[in-house]
Amino acid sequence: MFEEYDDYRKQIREFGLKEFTDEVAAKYDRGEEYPDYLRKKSLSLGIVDMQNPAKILIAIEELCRIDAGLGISVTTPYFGAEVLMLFGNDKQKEFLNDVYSGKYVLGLGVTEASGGSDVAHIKTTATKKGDKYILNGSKMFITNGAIADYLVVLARTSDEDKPHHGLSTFLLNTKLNGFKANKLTGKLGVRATNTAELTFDNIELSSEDLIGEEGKGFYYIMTFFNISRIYVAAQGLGIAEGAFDKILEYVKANEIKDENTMFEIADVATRIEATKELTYNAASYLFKFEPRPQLTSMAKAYAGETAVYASEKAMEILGANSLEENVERIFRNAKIMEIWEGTSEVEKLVISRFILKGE
Amino acid sequence: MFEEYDDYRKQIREFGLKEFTDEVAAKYDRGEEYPDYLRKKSLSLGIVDMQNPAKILIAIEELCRIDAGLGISVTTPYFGAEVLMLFGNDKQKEFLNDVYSGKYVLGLGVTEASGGSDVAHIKTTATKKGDKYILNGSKMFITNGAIADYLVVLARTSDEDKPHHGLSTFLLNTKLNGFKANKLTGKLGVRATNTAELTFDNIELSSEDLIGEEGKGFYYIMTFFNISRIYVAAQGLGIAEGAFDKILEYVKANEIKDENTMFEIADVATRIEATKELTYNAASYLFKFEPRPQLTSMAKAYAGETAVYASEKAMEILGANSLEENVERIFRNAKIMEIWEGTSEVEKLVISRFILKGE
Amino acid sequence: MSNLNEENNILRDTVREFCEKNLDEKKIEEEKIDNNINSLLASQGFMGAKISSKYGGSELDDISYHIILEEFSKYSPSIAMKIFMINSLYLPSVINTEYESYLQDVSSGKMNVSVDFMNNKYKLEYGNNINGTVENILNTDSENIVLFDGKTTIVNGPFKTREKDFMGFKGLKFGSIELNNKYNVIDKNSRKEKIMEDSYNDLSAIALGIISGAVDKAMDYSRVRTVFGAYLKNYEPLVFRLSEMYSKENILRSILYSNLDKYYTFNFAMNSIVEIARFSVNTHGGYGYFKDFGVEKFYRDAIILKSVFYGNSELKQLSNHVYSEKLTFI
Amino acid sequence: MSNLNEENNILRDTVREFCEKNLDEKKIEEEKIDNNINSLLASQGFMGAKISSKYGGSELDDISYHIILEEFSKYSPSIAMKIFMINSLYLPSVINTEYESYLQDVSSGKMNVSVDFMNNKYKLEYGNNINGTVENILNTDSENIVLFDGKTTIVNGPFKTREKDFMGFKGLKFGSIELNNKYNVIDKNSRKEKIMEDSYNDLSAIALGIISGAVDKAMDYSRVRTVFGAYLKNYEPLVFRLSEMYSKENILRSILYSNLDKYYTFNFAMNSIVEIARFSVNTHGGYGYFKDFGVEKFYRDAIILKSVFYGNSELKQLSNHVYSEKLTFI
Repeated sequence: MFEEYDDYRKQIREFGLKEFTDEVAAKYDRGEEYPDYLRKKSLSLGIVDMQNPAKILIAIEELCRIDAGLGISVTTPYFGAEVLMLFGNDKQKEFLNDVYSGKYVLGLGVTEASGGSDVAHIKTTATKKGDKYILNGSKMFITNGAIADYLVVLARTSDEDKPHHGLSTFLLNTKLNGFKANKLTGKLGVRATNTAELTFDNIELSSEDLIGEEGKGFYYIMTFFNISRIYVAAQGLGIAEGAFDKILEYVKANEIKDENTMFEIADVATRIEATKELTYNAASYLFKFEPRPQLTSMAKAYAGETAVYASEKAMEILGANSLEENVERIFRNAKIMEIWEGTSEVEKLVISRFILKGE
Repeated sequence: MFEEYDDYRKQIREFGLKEFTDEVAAKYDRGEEYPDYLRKKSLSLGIVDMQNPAKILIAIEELCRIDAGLGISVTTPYFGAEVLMLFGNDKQKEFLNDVYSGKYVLGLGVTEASGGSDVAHIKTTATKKGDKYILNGSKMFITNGAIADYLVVLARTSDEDKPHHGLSTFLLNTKLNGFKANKLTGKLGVRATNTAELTFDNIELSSEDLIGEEGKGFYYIMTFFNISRIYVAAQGLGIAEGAFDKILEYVKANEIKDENTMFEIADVATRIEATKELTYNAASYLFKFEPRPQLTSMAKAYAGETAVYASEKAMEILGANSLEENVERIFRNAKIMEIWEGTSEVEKLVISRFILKGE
Repeated sequence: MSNLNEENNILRDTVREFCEKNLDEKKIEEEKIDNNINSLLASQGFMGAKISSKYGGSELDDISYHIILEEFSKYSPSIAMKIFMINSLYLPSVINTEYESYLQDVSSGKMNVSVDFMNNKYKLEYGNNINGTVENILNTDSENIVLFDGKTTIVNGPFKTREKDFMGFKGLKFGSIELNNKYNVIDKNSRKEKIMEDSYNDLSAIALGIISGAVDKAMDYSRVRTVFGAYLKNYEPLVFRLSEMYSKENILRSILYSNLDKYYTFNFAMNSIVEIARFSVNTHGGYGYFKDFGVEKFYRDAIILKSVFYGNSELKQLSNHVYSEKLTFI
Repeated sequence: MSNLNEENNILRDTVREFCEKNLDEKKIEEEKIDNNINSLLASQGFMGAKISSKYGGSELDDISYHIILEEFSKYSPSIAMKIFMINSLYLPSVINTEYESYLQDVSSGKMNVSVDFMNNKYKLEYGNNINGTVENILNTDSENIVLFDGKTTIVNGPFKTREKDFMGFKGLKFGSIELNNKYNVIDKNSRKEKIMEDSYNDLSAIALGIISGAVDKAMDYSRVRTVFGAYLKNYEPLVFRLSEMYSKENILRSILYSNLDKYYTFNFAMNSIVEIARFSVNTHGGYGYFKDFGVEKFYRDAIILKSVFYGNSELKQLSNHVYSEKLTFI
């Protein structure tokens, strides 16, 4: 699948191998610093060809295979764009061009400190006042939070009986008064990515900042996650492949031939192959606008577990050699795959719900 | 994948549901009896369309989903045909028509008591004597052994330094003097299939019975297994799907909603989906004559484990209700999937060898 | 094992010798446990292992009882299940009721009994008589059975039974019983839940026997079987896994006999048993799939034990115990 | 725990109180263990836990030593690793050699030492001096180190070191040492293999502490965190898994302190540790990914412990032990 992009894949991999050297990866990992120059460099590759999501998928996979911290940093400044693309007004869609061109960094502000994956119960409010909305509240674990120029933000615009009603999405300019971002440090992995806690203190939003219709925010965000999850699956796949590269490199260099290690190689390889097929297959439905959310959730949950499994296996097989920074970094990067964009637990409920409904 | 056969799939499933009733499945399981009438009935469906291996694959999957004992019984009387098709002479190829038409039951005699998956070290000999070969030795765990009219048999025709040299394949008529089949009973599962221990006591074979060239038997058989493994993967896939059917049936009928069971459903479903994609993907390469043995071995090993995993989960989720004969039979049938046509262990060595060779 | 004394070891040897001398495990699987075997077991005091000496039982302590269950289970899980049903299920069902004197005939092997522990959802229609079907019950050849239906009830035979071929514990007759009998309430409360929870260690002992039997067979086989020109014991992945299973066997034995919290022991036993029995079959290759090798029975009995006795409700009990509170789940 | 007596329990409380009163686990991770902490540990006799009183050590028995390792590890695995290096690795390296008097300064916290246990494949060029690089060594701020290179060798500092940021046991300085020093052979045989095999239970104790810390954090969090309108402890799959992990923790503690065969205990510890630490991170959701919550460190230290100390050679040792023979593998 996606063989037609083999050339593009090669091109991306070459870029990654050239730019994501061990030194660069280590530097931004240690310093917890966002590599903005790599974002700019990468733009020339057409990584964000929104007309061609398959290319995005492949870019994510190949770049995360080399280093997930840098790979995600480079492919995530467009995070949230699908919300605007699908539900935004013409001006907002036009604005996206500035995101794609690299002028602006975008982000998505949904998760809150009290909620985790529980989107329906967010507490941030956008209270209507004349033709304005006054935004108050806070957000947690927001990728690009402290570097984004704009954020797609989910807030409560009215109280309804059902908590997932009454939510709306806005395009927030982070230069506005009342916006504060507190960069969070001390992450286990993907430390080159920027993560922040946000507070909104009486930020004045105009009605033009509203995305789509008022009260439909929950639906927009769920639609978005059903798309974005496939990219998380690709991150997980890439990390697993990167871990496997390290295993093979080590086994070949040290001429390891013992049968137990051969079995481990077969097990990891089989799991990665299954991850790849689950991911590509779910993506192919999604990309022809016939999404099958249970397949996407399967791919995401399985890929997350595969990333962790493969990286742990790399550590174990390499033994003391796993302490080498370029291997242990993979291990540290992998864990988040089971957590963000819906924990594996949430995915499993999605899967079983769809199955019991009768697909 | 293989969506173009959806109608055929439906047709096969209808046949299976009609013929493989719980009563029939239980009867042949309890009695360890081969259901020859089902073999004959099934012929009308074109299950053995050798021009169309995808149909064979689908038939195996769908029939094993309903009952593996009967499903394998009905789809295995052609076992070994590919050896003749690929390497046989014109007369032997012509003979295949009588197999496909149901006139003869075929089987494959490779495994020996001392060897298991170790094909190179078989001890059966076919000693050349004039223009005849004298066959002596024994075979173990031979599917169709006591019902086959003909068997493709592997025997040693010369002693060579390397044990996998000097082996040849023959087409053996089981009516010949010196042939004895001892039906083996007391199998854990797939009890409707026929399994036998064979002894060859000075059986006279003519040089016309030789398949292909003398000394190439090992290569022929390995080529065959690289094909037949995909069908074992389909058996495993079908069994897993059948087990999952029982889980869903039970969960729906009893309105079970607890979260732990929901997670189990998601896990089993994801593993089955991965199995399906691994199997179909490996098959699609194989069927366009671009076999990728490591993908086939992955599919086979993964499918075997999935069959066992899903059937164990069915037992556990159904609890005391799993004692119901139609559920526990699935459990008993599943185990062989990890054993025959190369144990999972052998597959893993194949996989790692191919990977380290650099695919 | 540090917690086992000389006496315990002698008992273990006694059971082992008894099995080897008197029992044919394949015959038991094929022909069921007969009166002959019942009498033999009774004569040695195994049948009434926990029953008071007042009723001719052996009145053994827990450790001794578990040694008996483990050793019988290793040889023939069906025998262990029979002893378990009498001592862990029937005994606490009838004790301190007017029917406890039945224990005399039970411990002497004269009376076959059964208890419905299969989480049956049968419906019993009470009247003067009891009518209805008890599905999936072991020991269909019983003279009386205990049922739980809100209350604890005893029903005397003779019964109209329908035997079924059953995949697990094949030494015991299995099937359904069509009730049209007199019944007596012996406790107006159901004793079932407490009985089941009290039997965790006993079930762990049976599991240990199955595990031990499966590991032994596989290790023995790995020492004699050659494939690809080497003994199985020369193959790393196989030996590593078998050694890890042997480790688990020893851990289970240690925590069972050192009387660790029964919830933990039971969880460990149930999480290990199927995987170990399965791998023992795998180790035997094609031979493992045939009953002649006496290893597939461990796999069958392992899944039955786990499926019937370990599920969501036992995990809930474990969780309540761990959290020291009665948890509610959404 | 049946095998632990009153004295053991007092020791456990002592260590716990010591940690809470004197140590800041986050500061240790960020700023490393300093001389202050060294002195504190020494003053309480922890530094020389197993060292003879002749050299100012506490000369503790195994159970007491393991309690110390477990409790420190639960609070700060780095401290436990430091104590382990001294008592399980350095002590048996220098004992009965002319350098055993070094133990005096070690137990008093005056001398930092290290032992190369990382399975380094470094090449040392011997001459009058020793030249070469020791890669990946913990405690780079040591005054002397023990190396194994066919022999057992001691090398005195000062050393030219290069520190590296290291993902595991962050309280200890880690990096490489450029040797250009005098060396002394203290035993013409390498003591490494025996030392490592003798340390199985000690490592299991460290693992137990990590497991216990990870499970505790997760269970505590499950009691206070709400999501989708309910406490985490009201979600079945999460609670079931945590309860099973708590079971494993208790099993490990039981078999460690009841002195079950160390091979089995070590295998169980190493097969449990990573999974449990990982699930503790998962339980904490996004928060688990940040060091502030003090749970991701268990995951990091868990994988390091397993990767460095448990691999094919340990599985071979287990197998040899189980099979009671030296197996050869194809």
